[in-house]
Amino acid sequence: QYEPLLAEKDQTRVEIGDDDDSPLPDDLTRDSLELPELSEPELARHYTRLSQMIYGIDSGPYPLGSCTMKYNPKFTEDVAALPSAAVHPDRSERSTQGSLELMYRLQDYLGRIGGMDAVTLQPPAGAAGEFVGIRVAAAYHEHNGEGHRDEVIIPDSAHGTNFATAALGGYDVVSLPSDEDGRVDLEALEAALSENTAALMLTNPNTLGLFERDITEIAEMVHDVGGLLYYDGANLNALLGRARPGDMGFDVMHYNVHKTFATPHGGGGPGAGPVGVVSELAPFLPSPRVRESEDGASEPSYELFEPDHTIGKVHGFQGNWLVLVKTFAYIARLGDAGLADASAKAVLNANYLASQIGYDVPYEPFHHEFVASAGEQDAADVAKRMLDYGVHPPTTKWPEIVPEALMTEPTEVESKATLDRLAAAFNAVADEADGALEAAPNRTTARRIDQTSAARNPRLSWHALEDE
Amino acid sequence: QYEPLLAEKDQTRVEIGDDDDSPLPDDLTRDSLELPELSEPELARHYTRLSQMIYGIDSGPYPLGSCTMKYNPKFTEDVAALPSAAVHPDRSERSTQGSLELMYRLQDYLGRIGGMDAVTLQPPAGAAGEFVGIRVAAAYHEHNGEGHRDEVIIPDSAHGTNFATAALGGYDVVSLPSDEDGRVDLEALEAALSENTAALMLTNPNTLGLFERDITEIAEMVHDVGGLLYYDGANLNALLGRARPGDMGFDVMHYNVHKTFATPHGGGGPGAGPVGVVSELAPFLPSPRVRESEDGASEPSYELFEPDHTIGKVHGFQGNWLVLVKTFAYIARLGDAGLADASAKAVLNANYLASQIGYDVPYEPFHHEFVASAGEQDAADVAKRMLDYGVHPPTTKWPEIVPEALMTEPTEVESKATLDRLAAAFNAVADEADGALEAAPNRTTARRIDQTSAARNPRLSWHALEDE
Amino acid sequence: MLEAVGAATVEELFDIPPAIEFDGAFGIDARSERETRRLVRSMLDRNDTLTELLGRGHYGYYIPSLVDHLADRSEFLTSYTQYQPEVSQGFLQVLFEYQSLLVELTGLEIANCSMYDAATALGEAATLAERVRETSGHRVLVPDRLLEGRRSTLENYVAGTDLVVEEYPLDDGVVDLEALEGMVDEDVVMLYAENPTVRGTIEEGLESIGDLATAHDALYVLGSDPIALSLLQRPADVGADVVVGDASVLGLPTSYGMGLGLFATREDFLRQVPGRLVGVSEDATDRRAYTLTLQTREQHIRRERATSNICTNQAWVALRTAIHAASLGPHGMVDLAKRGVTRAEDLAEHLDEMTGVAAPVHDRRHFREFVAHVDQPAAPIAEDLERRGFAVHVVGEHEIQVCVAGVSDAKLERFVAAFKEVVQ
Amino acid sequence: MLEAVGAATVEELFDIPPAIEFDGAFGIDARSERETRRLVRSMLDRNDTLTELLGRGHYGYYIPSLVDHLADRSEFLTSYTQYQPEVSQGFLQVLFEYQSLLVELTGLEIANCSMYDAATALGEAATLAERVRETSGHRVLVPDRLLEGRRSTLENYVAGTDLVVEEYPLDDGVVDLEALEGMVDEDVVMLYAENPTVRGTIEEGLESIGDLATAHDALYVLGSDPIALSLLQRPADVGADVVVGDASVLGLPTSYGMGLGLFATREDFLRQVPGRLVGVSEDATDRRAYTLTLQTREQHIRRERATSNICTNQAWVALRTAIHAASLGPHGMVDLAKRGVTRAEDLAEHLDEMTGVAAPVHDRRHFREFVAHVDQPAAPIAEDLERRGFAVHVVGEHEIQVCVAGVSDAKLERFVAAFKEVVQ
Repeated sequence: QYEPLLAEKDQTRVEIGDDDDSPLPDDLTRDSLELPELSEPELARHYTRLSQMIYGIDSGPYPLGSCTMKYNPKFTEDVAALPSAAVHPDRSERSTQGSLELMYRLQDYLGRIGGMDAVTLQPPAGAAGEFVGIRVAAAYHEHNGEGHRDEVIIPDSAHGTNFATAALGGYDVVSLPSDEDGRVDLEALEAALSENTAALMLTNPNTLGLFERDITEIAEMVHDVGGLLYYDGANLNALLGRARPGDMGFDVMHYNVHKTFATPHGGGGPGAGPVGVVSELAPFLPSPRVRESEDGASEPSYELFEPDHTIGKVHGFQGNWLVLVKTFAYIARLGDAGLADASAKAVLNANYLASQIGYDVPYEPFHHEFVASAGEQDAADVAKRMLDYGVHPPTTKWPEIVPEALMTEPTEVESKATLDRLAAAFNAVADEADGALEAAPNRTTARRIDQTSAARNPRLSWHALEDE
Repeated sequence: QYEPLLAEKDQTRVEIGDDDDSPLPDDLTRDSLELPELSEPELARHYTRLSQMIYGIDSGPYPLGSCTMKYNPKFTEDVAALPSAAVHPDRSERSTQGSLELMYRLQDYLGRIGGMDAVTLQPPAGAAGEFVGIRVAAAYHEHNGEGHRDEVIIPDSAHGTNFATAALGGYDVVSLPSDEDGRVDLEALEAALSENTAALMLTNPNTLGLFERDITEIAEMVHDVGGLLYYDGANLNALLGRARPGDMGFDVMHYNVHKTFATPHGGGGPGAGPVGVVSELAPFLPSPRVRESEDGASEPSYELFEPDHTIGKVHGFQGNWLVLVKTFAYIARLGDAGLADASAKAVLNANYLASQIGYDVPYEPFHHEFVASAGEQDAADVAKRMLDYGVHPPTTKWPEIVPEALMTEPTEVESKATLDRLAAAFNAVADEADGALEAAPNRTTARRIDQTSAARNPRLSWHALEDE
Repeated sequence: MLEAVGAATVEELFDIPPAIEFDGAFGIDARSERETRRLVRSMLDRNDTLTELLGRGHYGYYIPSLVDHLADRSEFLTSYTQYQPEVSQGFLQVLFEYQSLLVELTGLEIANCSMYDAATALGEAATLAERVRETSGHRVLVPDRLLEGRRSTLENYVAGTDLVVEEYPLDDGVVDLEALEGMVDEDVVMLYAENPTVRGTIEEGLESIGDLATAHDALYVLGSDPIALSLLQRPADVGADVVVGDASVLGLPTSYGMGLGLFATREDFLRQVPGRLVGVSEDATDRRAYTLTLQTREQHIRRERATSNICTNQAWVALRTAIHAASLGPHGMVDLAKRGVTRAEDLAEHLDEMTGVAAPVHDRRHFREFVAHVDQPAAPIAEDLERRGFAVHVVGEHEIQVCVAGVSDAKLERFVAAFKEVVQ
Repeated sequence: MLEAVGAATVEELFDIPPAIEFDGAFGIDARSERETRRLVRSMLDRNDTLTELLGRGHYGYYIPSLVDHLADRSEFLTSYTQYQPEVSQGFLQVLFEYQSLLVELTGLEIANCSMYDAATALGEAATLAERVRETSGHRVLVPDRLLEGRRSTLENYVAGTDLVVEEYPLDDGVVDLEALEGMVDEDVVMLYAENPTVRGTIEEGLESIGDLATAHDALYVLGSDPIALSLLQRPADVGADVVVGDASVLGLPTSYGMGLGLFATREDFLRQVPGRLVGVSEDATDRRAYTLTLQTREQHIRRERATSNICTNQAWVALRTAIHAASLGPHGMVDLAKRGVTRAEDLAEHLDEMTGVAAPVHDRRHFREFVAHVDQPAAPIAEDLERRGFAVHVVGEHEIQVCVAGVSDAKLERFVAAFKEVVQ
């Protein structure tokens, strides 16, 4: 069952420089390179075996709250694999009209979906999208002579990336507590806002799945002190076709394409985190963006352009292009009705699942996700034990407002039969003793893994193992 | 672990004819159709899970003697998936020059490899190739006024298809015993041959892996009585680039492309069984074949033609075309050196593996495969137990000349490390008691399956299970 | 390794008499993977890109991307026939589900898990007829317009028997019942009909043909395919004993004739069925398990007394067909079939409006394809259409056959426009 | 399901104030899967098919078919970040092997399991420099010809710090050591150089640059890629503290700028490394097991004190790179690198023979690409070449840059012929 490392199967050292056929003098080359040298069948078996030790969305439900793991329609892989999608970033605009058109139309789609006036596709992931948002906000304030604004307000239940991004952008983070209903505490917000406020970063529905009902008021409050309102798109899938960040008063937002539009997560990327802004912020977006060109040809043609006060780039070129192709294809397939249907099913599925499990769900009415409490049980242990029932567990121990949180998001793709299977797993674990939970998992490739040992004695390459 | 049937997940009945939108009168339609109706995610999980319950060549060694399971280079899948490969069989010749050229060149390659003068690509599998061979022989004899020949001679160690094919062709089978060295008994052959002999079907190396050293003499004997010599290509991979059936005196042969050229077996097909013949038999080959046309264009062009005395067709069109594309690509990749290297490694690997296992190998010198004897153990039990060691077992209980036969063919693709692992599995099982063997397998998806019950109470569809 | 086997060179291990040794010079160049791909691609690029309105057994239905992605999983693609069922449960279950699909479609109790294609399935039906015949008869009746590939393959399959193949007439696109009645006697062991017919018409006399066959103890063999069977009369309901056809209308693109032989029959013939059968059994822990069964019918056990010589069949294609059918679901299959009727009718109407064209020529209901009469000679029209990017069949001096399956509405529109230009 | 949740309609479950409700009318049409594929294909077909001799960070090396087939296995493609390592061992092992590959290539002890691309990796290197700096310095030195995407991204990454980016000159294609020496002082916290340089030259003064950095307590950051690293000087041997670059030269085709940020560094900076790290541990049965480790550096735990804001990275691209590297093996990688030298030299020689062309302009050793001087204005030449099917870089009024990576010999021959025609 255990699969040896490639290096445990073979290590071949190639000496360089001492043979006749090196085209370079020795002082410009390395001495040798030692890596595994294996045949195609050996490699096929290696990676096939490794793949079989992975739980993917095609293995079963994956109800990671906030992370949002949806089934990825297979056809989007086919369009991203088209040879015509593989072009060099430095190709001329006239020879890449296809790529430009797709980007133009995707910018347009996303603008409509978010209610935003302008969109950049450049950020290669959600966190990079946040960074663009923060940099755009900074540039906007700077441009308006408000460079003194040095605070970003973030609810305490927000994603870690919000905090890290604000810090990377050079901002001081002002943490905002939730009220007893699990939403933004307006009084606390009032107290936090000041002439130093650059922005408030918000997710809506929030990480408890609750809609921030006071969003219009919140927007007014932030705008009144001259701040900007940032929308973290992690939960946009709950609102597709039913409400738009732009209509709620948000000035800038990012889209998580894997969460909202079902591009595959790839075990940790590549993602894409396009950013939409209201028109006042459009001049600050990263460069280049795509627009229709006015060359008067019969077919519309497209060109790259640099926004007037652009912040420049946050990626070498245009981010994760192949992911953008999949995103476009996904949206074009679903259309208005399909998008609205996705949010309907996502919300129905979350509510149905919550109704079927024994764990307490303290906050409601939730939308696409809910946070149950494991109560006396350790949420992390609950997760490990759920693995034994052949399903993936929810996100655990977060947000901290719910003790021993089980943050659960089944998404719209699951059938009732699968939800029932998932509920059965929750309920089986709920009835078990701590001992059973602590001993879990038992039916997985690896049993419970010692995290402390990994961190205390870091072995980060096969070279490090050789010394043992 | 158990995956329910699709029909256990859903059954949806569609009524036909009682609704407004049926375009046909009721008496031309069925009443209803009841089948599972499942979403794409549900189907993806179903088939992904099922695939994980299958041992394939990418899972590990697959040393099925005579069946020959090689690793299939992935790139051949890509060429077969080219949209330009997907053309309708009734397209005009001028619009399918690409397909015709590929077939022409593959006919040529195969002719060179087998030492044959003419090749048909039509047979969709090895057994169909045998059938073409037998039908061509019959047509040839008929054409020469020798229609009375009604016997086909086949060694008792031959593949079952040889017997079944001869019978399907209307021939009486004359079974030929092996001599004590495991080869054709020349005296028995002499006795079997007569003016009624239509053909002798032979595999070389034979199923024991032994080369029929007397092949030239055998050919003379068969030809002397006016019979034809048929080469079963199952073991041609042992001779690639080292000997050719045509040079040995064979008149007609089939090629097993999955055995000799590593096209994937697909869990039981599609295969391809091209047939090569000497020039005297070419006029009888199936129709159509491909030849260069003489239209004097700058680029060579190709056309279909009907051989003068063709037996007609054994398949609706040209057999398993996509498999032929893979075959062509495989041969074009390897070239002369690669083909000869394949047979070298196949023979070396078989000999090495045999040298590492404890079971007795009574007949030698073998080439690409050997037949060990499980001795006091039951060969079928040995096979089941080997599954527990994570490798696929050899072919068992055949040929019967070796008691409790373990017919083993590692093929050229296995590395020494894998052969050692395979040998370790053989040797571990060799040391075990019958009880352990009879209880095996224990580490597989299903434990030992009751064959008798399956045959005694045949349940061949989910409909049959509903009655239970 | 050489040391372990006690040889100095690999050559020593070969036991080939010098007289027949070959030097290995086939004259085939080796190429890199990249060059090989380029070679094949450039060769196949010589196939023109045409919109195919061809049909007649091979159809270009859209295949959902899911089918490729799942069927290409290497466990499916690279496994062997399931002789070790304990490590092949996944494939066996797929084949069992494929059999179940055919059982539902045909209404017959048994379907094997594949023959090569429709032609060979028809041939195997004839040998089945020979094995189970209750009379001393030897006549096999087939329609006079039977596709040449099927007819010729059938002839080869019966060549080793005393059966003879004879033709009965199709009249105005369907079986000429009167003529057929005059031909059937006790000497007939098998009667073959198709629905839809080769000319795209929906056969109206299926039950009468069945009655004729039954009355004379002949095996009633029906040719069809999974899409047609989703909508048209269920074979079991018209008395069919065997259903054959090409199941690869689902799961395969038009692949230059590659197919998937559908073979279903009545339970009575269980022990005489050709090809592989997957059945249900139990494993040592009494859990349901699948396995190849009734293997004593097969060549590797029964040798010359086997029910067929087939060994490797089309398992992976059956997998593709099963996945395609599953992703359509019953509604999708019925809808696809219905559109085969309405879209063919629509196209015929459009062609019929043109001067010098009459379509369809048969005053029948059509499925997916039909024959049009053209006043001008048909062959030059077809050539002209080909130059404009459309492939159609010439089936008579003044007859063209066209098929709508898999052709988008936009392309059909362009076809109508091209046709109009050509006949004007 | 609605019944179970006690709602009459799904709409009841939404808690959206009426004032901001949206009617769902985006104006986006739904399409079938087939139509969607057709739409995207027809759109992308507007990209001309050109032979790309572009390079400068993105290369069209041939990717073995094996890479696609394995990386497309859905377990890899559809799994999440490995927060539950017990059901993610396969992916963790791949990432561990990817890290090991980079450790071998760079000679540094630590590599993370990816950043987005070379530009963001460079940005992260600067924030690392800020965190680990031993002086109060704030200058970051980069070459004056740095690719705009890298330069601009770096500027954004340091915008929230007090670091400033300054340029030092490349002279005749490589670092102007004398000028650099004049610029480096105690205020420099990071010195960035590339090998090969953006103009394709192989840097000759790597060790001297490293000495300069070390002498002034500046972080020595080197930009390169896995193919170049297979042959050129090993970063550890020239004193590099950090190696960044685009590892997707292996594993990805030119994908309109999509990349894979390579990030390796010295063990000293273990707790300050940005991005994900996979380490080895043991499970409850004491068997080796892999897991994400040192997560306390990361944003989901450390929030605003994290070493980076990166969360989702490029794991699946790293998988592709790892498989591509494994299928080349060390011989294949070194050979590919060597051919990058010799084939560039050959092409330069062919261009140099033409009247009005001097190539390469730098009297240096080149890797994979080089700059050619053309007497005529460069831009029209490039446009003319594009019309003939070849894409090249214009890097100066009379300078064209070309790259041989991934271009077949046959195509290079045709390129030389086309170039000749164009400049004549």
